[in-house]
Amino acid sequence: MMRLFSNTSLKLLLVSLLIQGSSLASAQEPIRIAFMDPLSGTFASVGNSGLKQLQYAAEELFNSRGGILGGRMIEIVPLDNKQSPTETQIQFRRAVSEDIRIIFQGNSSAVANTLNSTITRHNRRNPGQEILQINYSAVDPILTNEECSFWHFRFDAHAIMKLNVLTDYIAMNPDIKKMYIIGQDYSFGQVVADTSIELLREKRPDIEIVGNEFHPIGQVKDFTPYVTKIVSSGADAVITGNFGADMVSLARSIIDSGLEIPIYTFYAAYDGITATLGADGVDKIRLIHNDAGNPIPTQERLEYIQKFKRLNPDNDMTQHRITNALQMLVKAMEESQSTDPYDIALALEDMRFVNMSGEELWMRGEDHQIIQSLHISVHTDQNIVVDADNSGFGLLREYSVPAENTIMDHSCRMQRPRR
Amino acid sequence: MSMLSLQNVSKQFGETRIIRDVSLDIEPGERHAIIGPNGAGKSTLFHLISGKYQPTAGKILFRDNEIQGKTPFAIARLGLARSFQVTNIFPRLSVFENIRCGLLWKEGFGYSFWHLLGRQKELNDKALALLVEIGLADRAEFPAGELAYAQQRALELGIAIASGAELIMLDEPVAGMSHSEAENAVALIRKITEGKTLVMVEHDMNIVFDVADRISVLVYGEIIASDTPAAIRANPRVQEAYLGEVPEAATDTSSGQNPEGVDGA
Amino acid sequence: MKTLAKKSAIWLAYLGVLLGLPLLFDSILAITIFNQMAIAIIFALSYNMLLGQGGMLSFGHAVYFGLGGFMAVHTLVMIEYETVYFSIIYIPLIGGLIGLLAAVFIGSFSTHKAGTVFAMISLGIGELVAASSLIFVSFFGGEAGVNADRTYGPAFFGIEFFQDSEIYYLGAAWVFIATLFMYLFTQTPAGRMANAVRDNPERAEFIGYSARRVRFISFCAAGFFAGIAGGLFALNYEFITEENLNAVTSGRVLLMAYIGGLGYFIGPIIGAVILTLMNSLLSNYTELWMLYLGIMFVLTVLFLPRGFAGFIMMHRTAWIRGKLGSLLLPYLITGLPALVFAIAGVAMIEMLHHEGEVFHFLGIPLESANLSHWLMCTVLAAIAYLGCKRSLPQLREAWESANAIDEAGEEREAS
Amino acid sequence: MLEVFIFSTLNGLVTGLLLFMLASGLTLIFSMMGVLNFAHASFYMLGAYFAYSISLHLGFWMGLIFAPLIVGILGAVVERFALRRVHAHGHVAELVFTFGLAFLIEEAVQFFWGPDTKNYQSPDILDFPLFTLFGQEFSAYRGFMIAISVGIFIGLYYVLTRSRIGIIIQAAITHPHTVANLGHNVPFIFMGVFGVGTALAGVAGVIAGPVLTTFPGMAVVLGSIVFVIVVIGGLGSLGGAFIASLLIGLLQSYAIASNVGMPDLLNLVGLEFSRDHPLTDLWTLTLPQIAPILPFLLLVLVLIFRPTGIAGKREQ
Repeated sequence: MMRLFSNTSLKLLLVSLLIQGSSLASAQEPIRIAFMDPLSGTFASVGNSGLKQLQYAAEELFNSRGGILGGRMIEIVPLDNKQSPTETQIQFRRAVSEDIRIIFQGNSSAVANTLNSTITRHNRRNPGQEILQINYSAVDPILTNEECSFWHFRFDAHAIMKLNVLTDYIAMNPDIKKMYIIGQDYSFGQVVADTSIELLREKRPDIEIVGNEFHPIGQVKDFTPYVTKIVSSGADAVITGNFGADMVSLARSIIDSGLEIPIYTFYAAYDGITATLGADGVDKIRLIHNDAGNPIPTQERLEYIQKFKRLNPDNDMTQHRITNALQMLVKAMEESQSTDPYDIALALEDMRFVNMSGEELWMRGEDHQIIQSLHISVHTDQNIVVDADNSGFGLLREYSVPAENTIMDHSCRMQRPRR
Repeated sequence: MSMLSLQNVSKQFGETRIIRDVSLDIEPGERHAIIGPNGAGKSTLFHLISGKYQPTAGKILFRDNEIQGKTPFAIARLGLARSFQVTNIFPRLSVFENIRCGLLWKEGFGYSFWHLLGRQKELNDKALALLVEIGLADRAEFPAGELAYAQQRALELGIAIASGAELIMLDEPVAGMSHSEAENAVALIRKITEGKTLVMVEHDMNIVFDVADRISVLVYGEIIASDTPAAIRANPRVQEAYLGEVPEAATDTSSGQNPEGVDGA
Repeated sequence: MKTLAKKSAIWLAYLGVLLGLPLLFDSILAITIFNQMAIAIIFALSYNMLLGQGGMLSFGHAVYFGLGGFMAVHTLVMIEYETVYFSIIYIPLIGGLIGLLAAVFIGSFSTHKAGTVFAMISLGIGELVAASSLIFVSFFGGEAGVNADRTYGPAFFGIEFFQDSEIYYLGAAWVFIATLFMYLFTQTPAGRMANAVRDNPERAEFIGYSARRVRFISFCAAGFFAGIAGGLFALNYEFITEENLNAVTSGRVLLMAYIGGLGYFIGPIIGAVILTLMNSLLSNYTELWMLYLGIMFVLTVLFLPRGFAGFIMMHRTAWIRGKLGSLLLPYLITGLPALVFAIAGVAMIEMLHHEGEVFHFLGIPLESANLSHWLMCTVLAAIAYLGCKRSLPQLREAWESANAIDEAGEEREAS
Repeated sequence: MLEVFIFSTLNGLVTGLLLFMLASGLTLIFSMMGVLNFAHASFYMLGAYFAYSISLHLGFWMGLIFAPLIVGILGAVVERFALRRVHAHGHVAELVFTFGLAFLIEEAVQFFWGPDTKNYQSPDILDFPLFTLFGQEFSAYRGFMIAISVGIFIGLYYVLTRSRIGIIIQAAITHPHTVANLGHNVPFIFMGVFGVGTALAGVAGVIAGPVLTTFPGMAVVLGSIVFVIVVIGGLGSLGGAFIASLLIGLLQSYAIASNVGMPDLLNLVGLEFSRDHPLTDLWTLTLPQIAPILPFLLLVLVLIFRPTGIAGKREQ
């Protein structure tokens, strides 16, 4: 092992250490975009799946069609942040070191927040060397509210927007009288709990919140004791923001206890979760998400997904917003005829773009929050054209909200740099 | 004033009475040996005096200070040093460091983290002098754990002496040595305990009768006799107690003396 | 006095390396890695005060690092809002004092015993603090941590610490000071008695020292220096999160100290450098770097129980006797096949990992579906293994002849 | 309220017995070799993963038989070729080695099975509610888990106290030299005990995998808790480990089921704090919130006030 290190890595180390940030843009030089997400460790599968989707989008939509800005290719540079805020700092400096000016990042709001404040500081201290943050998935509301930044663009609806739609949907179901909220004890879990309670009180004052529980992330061995509480509370439905193993364990425990109630959630599909829930979860798990699942709205997108599947049989096209983000980014570059983050940012503001599903997306200029339609889908094996985890199960759309109905106010007071 | 005085000391482990009502006075400058068959409680008695165990009953006075119930380090600070049945040194420190550590408390360094040992010329000279005395000067930089057995025992003695103790207690100082090694060890013991009080446990009767001024015989936790070597030799109770026993044979740990298992091994 | 001059030379060289590194490698990435190393070196050295010098195996040393770091970040925030106002160069000291405070409190009950009991208490405390850090959001900032900006304090001789390279020199100064003081600590009565207590706590008691008190002092010192490392972390990254005081960080520092070599003062420095390089560079070439790290760690424990420093120190006798050269050839003869074996092994692991795709390993395209690639690697590994095994006795022989001691004492004194 | 109590007790029992299956092996190994096996929970995880792979082809029951066997053999190999070697360097080196092994096994599991959650299912034959109480089902599989755990406990007790091999093992723990002098192969006994201990962990993994989800973090989640149990129970004491397992299982279960917290406590004494108070996190703490860290709190308290644990005699 050490042998490998002293051989390949040392050479590469020397090269990378000696690289100076002095590359001048030339027509043929690729446009380098960093993809910074966990590529090793526990969360690697999510990160690697995202990386493949971004690489596919760049290759399929642009590079194979002659590149952009008059023939320049897009090069995706994977940077492994191990889903750790500390490691993100280190990888950010690597990106700076290699003169990369655009960073895609999505997993974990903690990482996104860190990156956001790091980039803000960096850009203030290094005028002319600015970096742009393309957040394709982190949903912490503060990123486009209190902590909004000129250099940050979000291509996913934030948690409160999603919950707004989700509670609308719940409110339409007269059978639900008692709601149980359970989540991981950290900021996202707390946002989900507080917002759900507030919105449900507004929309359906008759719904009783019979439980509001927090448990530590990744520490719970067995969710059965929690399920016991859910059962004894007589809840008709559950809202949870859990992800990963905590999501699977919770759902499995609820299903195992024989409780026949819907579970409303955010992250209960793909990356092994759909396969693990399998037949047990059918018609019980409902997700709020953007970019319509089954039925796929357009032939163009279906073909796009199917080609990806052919190239990556073990991966799914889980996050179409990655493609949206890259398309809008390229559009901004083409419009401004520039790769400078400042010019790109200006072009992205208030951009309207029709994506592959035929939905119109709007990047609101005031807070850099994408506005697009949102959907609620159910975990099932009926009418599934594009499944998840090759399991035959997938997401079927039940309810959609057009973009204009998802708009919410924001509290962003953006500080715009002057040039 | 006696150097060490045990007054009706008893020790029980659960139901087992290891030491029964032992009283003993040791005068300053005396060389006192404690003998007895295996399992008599000799090591336990040592542990009681040095503070490893607390007596169940009775008083232990060291230079008129009551020391029963005190911690080993507090007793050591009063000027009582001991060696162990099993070699007990600091194996990964150098021989020189072993001796220097022994000197530290007496020389008033305490827990200081502001003195640099390399700068303490007086301390280092003392340590070197002691090394010469115990014959290990040429091994000064060796890790103590790499020394030969007899040398380790000599080093252990050296550590005990270094602490400047008035009373030195040796637990089987020549156990496991060859005849010539034992002779050297005895000579060393004589030399470095000059003018101090010595209490020793030893199975080798030749050495005991050679070194000791007075001998106490411990049998089943009781002292059945305490007298000069000549008187002990003539004592019929002692002869009875030792009948069938081969005192020299016992060199390793015997049961009952160390109920919690051997430490530091 | 000769030794004093020799020692001063070593320290001057150390200072020279610290100051000269950024002149040789001045990319932002290089500076980033050096900063990481600086933090890791202090942290690993402080851990060695516990385990290497004091014999206390801790599974929760990150607590002091993290608490120091959190307080340092909060101090930076206070400087920003001018609640307090002083130059940020003293921030690591704040971290150190908090680390010390925490160590005084926790050490007061945890240093009673060494060994398993101490290890378990440290594990329990570590888990407790890590869990609490997620619950007490107002101080620890939840999983997102706490942010600050280091540029608000008064400038230090015109330096405002905008860039990481400026922080590097500040860090280098702190590393030098901390290393020096930690070294000097080993030369004091308290430091020496820590070794003695590690070796034989009972004996230490019988020469007048309370083993518990000795451990407590080492423990506090270790907490203090861990806190300094935490403060430096806060300065470098301008943020800190709970991951910096949880079990992963505690485990990493154990790895660093152990792989580097316990008991040798320089060991943790070596370990910190190796692990930092692996962590920040190897991970860019393979997703499996953690697996390799695990393999390396286990192999180190099995075959190099005294770590890399111990391996280097093994050659001291041969070096003194001027016979190091005679080992070179045997090392090459055994080392080369070992290297080939390792490369072939890694190639196979990577092939397994990259199932169904072509990847480049040392510039050679490999594919798991291609049987001949497997065959090639297997044959290579087998040949290398045999070569290694065949030449090992020769190496051992050479080793013994180089280390054969005619008169042991003589050799030792020559040093 | 009653149904919560009953189900919490049952849940606590399931968890506690599962923990005991791990703790018993760990305790046996500790008694023998004096080393706490940090990687013990990793063998539990391996049990789950092996069983998952076997169950894909041969079904759950074959997994239950063969996975623990494989894990046991693996454990014996680790003891024979690695731990015995490290033993010469002392307890700290052993502890550090098992720590590294735990790290390595987690990475290896991710390497061979990937980082995702695995769809390891309980057998269909046990896929029915054993009984329904107050509208809540208690699955037959959980009943099966209790039965297996209790069965193993009884079996272990019987083997250790009644059988010849058990007596030799007990003797080898306290007097290894004497046993060796009697002509028994003590290193082989050690290897066997390590193998059996890890196989027990394997069994726990096999039966826990379908319920507690099979993913690479499962060892970490359980590992430190098992440590806590062994220490609280008293190092080396099987009886203590049994009590501590149930104690921790029930404690956590009840804590989660409870609804009390600091606000209730403060109301009781008539205090109230606003949400803006700097210590608001403390004033709003609830018992279910801290349930998973209670074992560690207990550990620290026990170690401070009774370092030998509930039933421990042996001092380190």
